[in-house]
Amino acid sequence: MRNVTYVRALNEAIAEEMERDDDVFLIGEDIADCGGVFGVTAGMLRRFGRRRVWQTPISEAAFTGLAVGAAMAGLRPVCEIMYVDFATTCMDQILNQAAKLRYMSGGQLTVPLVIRTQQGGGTCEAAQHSQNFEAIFAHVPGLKVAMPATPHDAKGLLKAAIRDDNPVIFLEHKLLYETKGEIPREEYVIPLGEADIKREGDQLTLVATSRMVLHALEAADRVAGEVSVEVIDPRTIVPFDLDTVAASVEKTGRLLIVQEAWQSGGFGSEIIRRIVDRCFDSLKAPPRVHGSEDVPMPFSPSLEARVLPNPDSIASAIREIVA
Amino acid sequence: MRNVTYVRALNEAIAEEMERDDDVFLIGEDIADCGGVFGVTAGMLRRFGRRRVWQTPISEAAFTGLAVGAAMAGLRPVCEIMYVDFATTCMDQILNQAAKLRYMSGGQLTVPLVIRTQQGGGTCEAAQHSQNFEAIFAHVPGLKVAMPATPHDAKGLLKAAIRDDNPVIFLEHKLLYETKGEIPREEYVIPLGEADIKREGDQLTLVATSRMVLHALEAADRVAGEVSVEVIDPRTIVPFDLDTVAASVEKTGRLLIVQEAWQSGGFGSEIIRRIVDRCFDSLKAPPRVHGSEDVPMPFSPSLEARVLPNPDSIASAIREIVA
Amino acid sequence: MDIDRDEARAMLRTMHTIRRFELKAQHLFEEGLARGEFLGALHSYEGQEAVAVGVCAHLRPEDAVLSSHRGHGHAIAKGADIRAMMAELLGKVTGISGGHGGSMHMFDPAVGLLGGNGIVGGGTPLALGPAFAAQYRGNDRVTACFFGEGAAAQGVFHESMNLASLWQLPVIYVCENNLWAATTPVNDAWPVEDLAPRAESFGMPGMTVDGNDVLAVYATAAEAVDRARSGGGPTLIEAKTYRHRPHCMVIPEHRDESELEEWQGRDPIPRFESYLVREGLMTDVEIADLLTEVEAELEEAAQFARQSELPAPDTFADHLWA
Amino acid sequence: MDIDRDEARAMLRTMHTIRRFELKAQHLFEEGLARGEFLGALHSYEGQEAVAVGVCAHLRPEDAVLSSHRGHGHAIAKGADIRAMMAELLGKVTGISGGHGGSMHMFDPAVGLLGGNGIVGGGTPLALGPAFAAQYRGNDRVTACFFGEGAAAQGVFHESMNLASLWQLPVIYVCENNLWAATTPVNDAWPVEDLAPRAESFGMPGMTVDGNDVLAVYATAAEAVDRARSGGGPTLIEAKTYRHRPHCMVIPEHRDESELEEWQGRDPIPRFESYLVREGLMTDVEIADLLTEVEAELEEAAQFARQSELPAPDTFADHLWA
Ligand SMILES: Cc1ncc(C[n+]2csc(CCOP(=O)(O)OP(=O)(O)O)c2C)c(N)n1
Ligand SMILES: Cc1ncc(C[n+]2csc(CCOP(=O)(O)OP(=O)(O)O)c2C)c(N)n1
Ligand SMILES: [Mg+2]
Ligand SMILES: [Mg+2]
Repeated sequence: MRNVTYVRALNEAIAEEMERDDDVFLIGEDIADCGGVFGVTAGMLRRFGRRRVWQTPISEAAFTGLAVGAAMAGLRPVCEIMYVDFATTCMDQILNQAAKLRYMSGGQLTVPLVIRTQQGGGTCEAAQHSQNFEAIFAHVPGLKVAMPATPHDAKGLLKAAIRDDNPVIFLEHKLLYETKGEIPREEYVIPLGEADIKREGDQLTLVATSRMVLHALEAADRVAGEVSVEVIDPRTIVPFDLDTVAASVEKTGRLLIVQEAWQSGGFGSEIIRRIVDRCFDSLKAPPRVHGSEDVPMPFSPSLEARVLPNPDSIASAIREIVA
Repeated sequence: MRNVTYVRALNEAIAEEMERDDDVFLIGEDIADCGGVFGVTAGMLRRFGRRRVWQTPISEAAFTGLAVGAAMAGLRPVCEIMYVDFATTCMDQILNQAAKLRYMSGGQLTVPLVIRTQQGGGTCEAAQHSQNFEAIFAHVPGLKVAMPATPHDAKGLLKAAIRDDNPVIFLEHKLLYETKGEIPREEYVIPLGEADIKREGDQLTLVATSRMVLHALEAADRVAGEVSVEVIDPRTIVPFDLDTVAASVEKTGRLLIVQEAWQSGGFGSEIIRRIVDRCFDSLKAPPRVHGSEDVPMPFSPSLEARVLPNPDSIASAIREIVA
Repeated sequence: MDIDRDEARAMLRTMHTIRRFELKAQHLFEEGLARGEFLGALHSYEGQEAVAVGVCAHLRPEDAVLSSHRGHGHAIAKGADIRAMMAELLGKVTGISGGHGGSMHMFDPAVGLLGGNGIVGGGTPLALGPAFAAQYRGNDRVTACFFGEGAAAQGVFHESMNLASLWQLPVIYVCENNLWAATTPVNDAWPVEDLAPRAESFGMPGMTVDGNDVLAVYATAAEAVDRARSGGGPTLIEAKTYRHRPHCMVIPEHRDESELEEWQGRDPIPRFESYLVREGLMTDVEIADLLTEVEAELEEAAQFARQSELPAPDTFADHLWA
Repeated sequence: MDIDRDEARAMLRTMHTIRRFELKAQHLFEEGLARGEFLGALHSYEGQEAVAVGVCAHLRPEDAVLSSHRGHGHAIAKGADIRAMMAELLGKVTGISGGHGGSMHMFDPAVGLLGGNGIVGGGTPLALGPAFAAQYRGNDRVTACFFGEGAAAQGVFHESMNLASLWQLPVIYVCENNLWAATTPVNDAWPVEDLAPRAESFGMPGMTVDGNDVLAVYATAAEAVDRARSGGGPTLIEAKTYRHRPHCMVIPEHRDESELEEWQGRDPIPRFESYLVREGLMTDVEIADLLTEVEAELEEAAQFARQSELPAPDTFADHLWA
């Protein structure tokens, strides 16, 4: 095993897949010369040359559309949208085109496309640079949605996403890039659709995504003497590994979902829908979502800290459910 | 009372509000000369003149942005996006700008904007003309979301939306325009955020939105001998009248939500989250969502009919919950 | 521009096929209505045949076409099978998109047809993709993208021109200015007369052509396609034309009768026929025979469509995932 | 173009205020970092002062400005309070947006500042709104919209030009071409040299100006603002300029030292000062005094910002709904 950062893990995944398959190319803003504003594509230009690394003008709709079209034509684009917030400028390309082309063509086309972007708050970048849109992508059929929380998952899932023949929305988190974790020395791929039990427990099932997995684990530690928490990271929300979560809820009888997305209408609500349907008789307490407060992200550090879930607020949410 | 169509009710609401307030103006594609492709703005040009009825080029981002900016400057735009599917081309204006400007400005600006559009399937218009996006709008704080099902509600809510100082996404349904219903002769306004109990019952609470209200009522009729169904139409999903729905669920112990949006990740899942949290001990059976199948809308009539909820499938869903 | 006899005949045949296809499509649609079935939006290409045919005459099967909501003409000109197209209009399982697409979403990658689009302007960035792929793979394939003058107001079209020009992609943007976008006249949408200067402002050649003159389109497209194929980058062509039918089957006509009549006087098909006869490339009899042939083919296609089966309802989830 | 002494002084003062504001802002940001606090993205306007000042000199408080992510200069030139701006940078409750906005989202409708924008190009369609409102209400207010050359690749900017020209809206689009968009040089984003022809292709006047020459900007803007105010419709101005600082505080510099040095030689402030002294409009001593004054004002503003309170956490929901 090696101890690497999340950004490094992503970088390795991209390099390995580019090495492996000449059809893989990169496209996005500021990705070549400086390696992306978060450094995910650092070194790619030097290693693979201009033919495979395309730094674009600020035209998300055009270059995402190009990527969709190139995928239709058989290439395997890895397209970076700098912040998920900017995906609002190319939603047609994502929701109406990429997600639907295969279906509308009666299966004649495939769209082996990865759209990488990063989301989340915690950096005082305010309302237009801190959003979490996974629920939007997950609602529209035809898109797979990955949200890795650790370097290990980031690398393995990104490799799977690049090899997948469907469009995959790959959601990184700006505050995870510098976090570290172990990854195998040898090559590995993590199939899309397999949850990972990050911590075992038997009194409450805590499903968390992206950066919230880290907070959830910390919260689980804090309450360890009082409540035995099982922390599950679905890793991809489309496909969603309901079996693993349901098995856990059947054991614990309690469910808390922690998402950084807004409390209302997030994917957590969808998990509740599915679990309530499947595990109704096992539930000892109402399953809950703990997400961000339902406001645009305020700039001020004092407000931002209040709006985001954190280990303390998660611990309280755990205690409330068990109480 | 008068018996009018849904499209007529909307038309009256617009005319009355334009009459009442010179700051109200209309903007959108094909809305002037032909009165909108669904006829909602028919006659407005003749009645109010070019100054107040602006037919635009096909530039959703620019004219929606114009409407947002005009609202900031004190006007009250009523902006039509022909199909909700096309809102993907102006999501920045809706989600990042309209929804957030008031908050980001610390309350200095108001955005008294109505975005009218229509959604839904059932007309063989296929994947890019049949979507239901209410869950997307409802997830992003700062937008109110209305989904009237009857001519009465359409008129009263649209008048309220135009008078509201916040951005309101007003979602009509293409197959409701020609439906008829009673409306008062005198002026009336329906406050945003009040659910309407469309049918009383005591064994199952059925929450339905938009066109699904009609199907739900029909299904309730069909099962009338077996199950007493209470049909509630929230009418707006932001704000959402949880009190009315919760009171019903406390009475019936059973909840079914029928939405035309995709089964997964729709607003129905959010209703389940809230009701489970509030009424856990009253629930006699797992609350469920019955939505469209999770696929892009197929063109073929045989497939489209299978994908959409209908009175039969709703009746089955009712029976299953009660069983 | 000179054109040989076989090519000329083939072009006329395709023009007639398109026109007859639209008539049959309309007929099928009305048959449906009479049975109480509504089969979505149907946008007739009648009147604009010279554009698709003049451009696609230069394309090979491996070249790509991105089309629009008004796409039957592009599909036929690109070589798509009219029986499968007709079946698609009725949502049959034998349809060109298996009934999943319908009129606005005809796909046939085998002949390079990468789809119609229900989103106005939606094809303009997608077209960059196959053009990029050709450059990436070092082959000489080109991509043509058709859209209306209404679509030319969409932002993404401009982003796409910018990228095409910047990266010298082998794409030909063909704007069919038929003077109307649904019920909006071009003068209510364009503050200018011509689109070519727009292309030039992105450093890309812009050409204007009489879109009702198939030979003029053919000549203009030859230049653009040659440029793209030989690595010379993108071109924008604005073809001035007119649609003979209302915007779609469900929106009533809103234009002046006289405008339509005037344009019918410039109908590209009789114009081309006169030329062919005048130049001795075809005789009236040959033309009449051709028409009979085309008509028979289309009647057969319509029968095929009528007799094909609808997809089984429970197959709705097919083709969602690869 | 002639300019009177008072106006000239006021312009110089504003240019210095902007520059000193940016230095203070950077300082506050670094103070924060030293305490382990990260205060979001901070985009310095240093080097571009002539653009905001030359344009806004023609604007009245009731005229509107739509700004960008690099917006401090526009805000100050439009008359926003620097104490409140400084407090906003620290997210204080006394901030110009109550701490809800931060560097990219400064709002002060009382002086016509309708906001910065975190979305590149995001202001371009919004700017149509107040311009439309002026036309609707029949007053002579104008709207100016500032954005970078990077933003000029965004589709919505083109849609906005089209609409502005079509409806002859009183809006002035000011593209600040500072040669870089984050780490992307303009040559990797524009296939052309100038933006003015783009405007012309929409039937709108396009002008190019030396953005480091405040008098040139002033003269160009005079024409554009006059045109807009008198009902003559929109104008695009491309101002060629340069930013002295890295893209933002967190992205390291990536440009050649020599390029920066060359442009520092064209620094708009010393250039304007030389002119003022040469023309006898100000003396060196007067300039030095002005600078001392500005510096004191900014130090006071920084103190105010430091000493102000953060919003109480539980006020986070304030201002969501009207
Ligand atoms: C983004 C978007 N906006 C609006 C529409 C509705 N619509 C369909 S066709 C059309 C007119 C298109 O005009 P044009 O581009 O000139 O093509 P034409 O119909 O004349 O061939 C409109 C407004 C749409 N499909 N997509
Ligand atoms: C839609 C969108 N895409 C990308 C970004 C990220 N971004 C912020 S500033 C910037 C560069 C902008 O360049 P330019 O418009 O030239 O303005 P400048 O920074 O030079 O003032 C980029 C890419 C963004 N904020 N919004
Ligand atoms: Mg047209
Ligand atoms: Mg720049």
